[in-house]
Amino acid sequence: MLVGNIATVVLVSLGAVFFLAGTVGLLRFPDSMTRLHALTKADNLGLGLVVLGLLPQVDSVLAALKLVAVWVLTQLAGATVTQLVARAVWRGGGS
Amino acid sequence: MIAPAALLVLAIILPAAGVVLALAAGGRGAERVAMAVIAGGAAIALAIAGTLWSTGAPLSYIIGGWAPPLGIALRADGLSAFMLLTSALVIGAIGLFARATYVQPAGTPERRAPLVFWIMLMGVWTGLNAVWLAGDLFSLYVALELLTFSAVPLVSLEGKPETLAAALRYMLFALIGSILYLLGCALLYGGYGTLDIVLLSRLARPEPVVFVALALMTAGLAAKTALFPLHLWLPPAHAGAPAAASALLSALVVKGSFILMVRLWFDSLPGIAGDGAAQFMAALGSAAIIVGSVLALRQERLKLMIAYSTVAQIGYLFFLFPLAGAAGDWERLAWTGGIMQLVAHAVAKAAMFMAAGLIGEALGHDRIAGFAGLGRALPVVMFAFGLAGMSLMGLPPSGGFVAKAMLLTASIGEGQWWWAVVIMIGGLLAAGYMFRVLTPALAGGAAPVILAARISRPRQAIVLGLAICALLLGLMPLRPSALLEVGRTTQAAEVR
Amino acid sequence: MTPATLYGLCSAVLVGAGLYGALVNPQPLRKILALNLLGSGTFLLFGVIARRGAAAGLGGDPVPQAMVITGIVVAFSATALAVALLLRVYQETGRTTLEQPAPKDVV
Amino acid sequence: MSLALLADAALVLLVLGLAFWINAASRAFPAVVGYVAFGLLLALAWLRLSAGDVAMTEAAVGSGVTGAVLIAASVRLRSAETEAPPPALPLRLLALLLSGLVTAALAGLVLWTTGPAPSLADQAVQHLPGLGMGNAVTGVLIAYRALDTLLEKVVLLLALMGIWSLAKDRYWGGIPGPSRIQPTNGALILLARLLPPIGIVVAVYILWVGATDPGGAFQGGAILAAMWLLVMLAGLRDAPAISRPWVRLCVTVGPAAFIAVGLTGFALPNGFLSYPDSIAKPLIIAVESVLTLSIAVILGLLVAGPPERQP
Repeated sequence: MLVGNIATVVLVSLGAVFFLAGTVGLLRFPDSMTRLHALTKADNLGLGLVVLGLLPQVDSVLAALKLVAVWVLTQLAGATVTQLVARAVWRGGGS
Repeated sequence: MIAPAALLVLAIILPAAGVVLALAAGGRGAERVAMAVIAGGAAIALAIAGTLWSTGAPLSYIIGGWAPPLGIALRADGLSAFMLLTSALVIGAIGLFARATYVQPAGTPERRAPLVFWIMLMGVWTGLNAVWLAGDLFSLYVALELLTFSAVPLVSLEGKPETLAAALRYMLFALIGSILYLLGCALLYGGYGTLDIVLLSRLARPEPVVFVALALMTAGLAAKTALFPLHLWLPPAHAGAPAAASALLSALVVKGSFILMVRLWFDSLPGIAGDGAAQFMAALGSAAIIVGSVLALRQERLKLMIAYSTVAQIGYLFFLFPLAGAAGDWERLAWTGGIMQLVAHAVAKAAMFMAAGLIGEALGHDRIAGFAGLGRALPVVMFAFGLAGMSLMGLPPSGGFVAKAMLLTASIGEGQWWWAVVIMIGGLLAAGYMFRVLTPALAGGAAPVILAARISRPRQAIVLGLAICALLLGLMPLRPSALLEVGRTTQAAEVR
Repeated sequence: MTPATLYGLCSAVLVGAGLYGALVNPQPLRKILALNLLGSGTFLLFGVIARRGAAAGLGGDPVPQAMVITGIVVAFSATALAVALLLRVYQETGRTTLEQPAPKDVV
Repeated sequence: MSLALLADAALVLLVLGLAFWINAASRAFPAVVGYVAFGLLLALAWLRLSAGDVAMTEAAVGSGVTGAVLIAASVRLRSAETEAPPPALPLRLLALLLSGLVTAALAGLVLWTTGPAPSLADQAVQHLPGLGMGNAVTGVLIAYRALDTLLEKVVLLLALMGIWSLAKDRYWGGIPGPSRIQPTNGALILLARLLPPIGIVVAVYILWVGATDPGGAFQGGAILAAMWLLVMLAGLRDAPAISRPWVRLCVTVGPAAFIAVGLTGFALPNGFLSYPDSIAKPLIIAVESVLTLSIAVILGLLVAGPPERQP
């Protein structure tokens, strides 16, 4: 149990750091493309670490699978939205 | 044999099913479905009113067996019966009138305007019947939205830039109105754990949560009813819509939110608003009468004049609040008078907008300045227009006369003579704007009027028939209506 | 202070912000956005009331929650219709604002 | 102040900050993007209020599909966006006063009324076993207040019809939206092929689980609609012409089935919109499945807009 709890604290905290970095990037980077880059890279990794960190805390295989599914689906959805935003920026010449 | 109470369900579900079926069928099917719904809907309205008349007791139906507060009850009292009959009559006339305009010729690709018109006509009817019958404030919110969603596309049906802008403005006003109403629903539910009208009337006490809720809901509904000074959206929307749609909007749609206001003040939260608030509502109504009539006098175009006249005629309805609040004899007279004003205006205004539509079609324009001699070229239409106008002016014998006479008598009887003064000034102003149209039309011009298009006799007959109905309402005796009283006192005892 | 009270205050401020934006902002698209804020605030008030009515092992009263679901759907339909109208007005006039229509143009 | 309340306070501040920013942003596009984020944060707030069903609906419909409509509109209007003058100062002050009053009144009521509110939770739960349901919200939507749900479906149909009515006459029956000349975007096409099967599974799961847990016809329908929109955005499929019989069938079959099942209730003791005890659950699931299909197609078409091209 103790090892699991320590792993959770470490991994979730690490994930939070990536989220923070991604958000700082979103706010500080100069244009849409670099902002997207910062956001998606950091958030995918951040969420992955959070999910990994939460795995020791679940009490059934189904719940663990759901957590992993959340991460996979977020990856796919994030990638899709990023493509769409990037395309809109490319075409619209927006900021 | 259907149980009488089940008719309440059918009154709402029949036009709703019509919307679904017409969309599924498309093309020519839409008009056929609408005609069937009009026939069925009229029969249902007659059956409900007949049952109430013969038994003298209100009807109620518990949906799915789930009694309020958990479920929803439909209820029909005398007011519901009046409104069901009025909407069936007006929608029937509009439907028959519109058959010439919204045609889908056989063997041609589906056309936009006919399909939209027939579906929205049934959408409006679903919303109206739900407003007349629903016994739950949240269901009434959904009913209001049904009205908005079917009324807005009717405004922009012709797709001209001005009417699109008018429709958008109407939509925005209506949305603010419905959200404010919904906000009040949230507060009432938080206070009493139910939105059922009858249960609320027993639970609600004069306390802050009710005051705030009533204020928000009244403001929202006033915006939807186009009560002065929230009337700005109405004239461009009602004047810009095609004639059949204008008739529907002016005659019935604005009455939906008004009846909801009446349900709130009289049925669901009775005695909560003080006399000051009631006087304030009537004062806004008075301002609407004066401002609306003066603006109607100044319009160059017939349809805009009629639309401003709607703003004015809506004003009279708000005399209900100070005059019909208590339970005395004068109050009962005011109650009948106020509702009669609503019914008479609905019938007369529908006839008037359709007459204006025929005039516009025949002349190719609707500039009042070009009406000289129109009485000779379009005698039936101008006659119908004049008859409907009598009701707006309040001349005997007409529905408008009966309504205004009752309101006038009640206001003097209750010692609130100032409203009587407004009613009389309003009548004079209405006479002013009506004769501005009628005088040149009947006097005749130097040259005979050249009509751009011929108007078929049946359509003229429909308009005349509706105008005669407005006149026949004037045969009603000048005393409180027994049918309208059904359920007013007993409603609180009826819920299971 | 309970969480429900906190979110209740949040809903009050949202309603105010939405109402102000809907009344003051001249651009219809922004009015539509503000109306959505107003609607969100209203729904949140339902949610707070539902939360305060938690009973029978539920975290909240399901009746107002169900009303919110209906409300969100209606609000979305309204947004879609209003936006479509706005886009059509723009197609026809090239403008994204609603000037007071000159009444004489209306036939 | 507990840690959880602190987190709530932070969430509330974020929500309010975004709301003010949405009002104040100088251009529409960023404001709309802000609104999507606002909706997602609000979904979190709904979870904090123990309203999982609402949270899902808010995320999917309030933020997601609404966001799609608003973003598309702001992009189309971007080039024409002009600086319109705000109303005169006295009007602004009046509006400020009005909205301030409403906020103060609501805040006062929230603070003054403490303690448990009246609730129908007990009654709602008590009757669930008879319906074979475990999720009280679904019970309210499909049984206790089914009339509202039914009328709301008619509202959706009318909204769709209203949007279609904005087509120009020559495009009636045509294809919604402006024509898309698609630059081939390999990644997007790959995703649009990969995600829908997963999305359909998730949507069916959410519909099914709605009987006992948060979820239901609307949330499932919204996910299906999102998948369809993704396929259209990637250019794999064009939007269908609105004159297609299958389109008309799909949008009407759900409401029609709901009305039909409601009417068969007249043959039962409890009348319109009641379900027979023995088969209540399968019947409800069947109605909800058909409704999910209709909702998905209607939502997708509401986003797609009026026809702007010939078929």
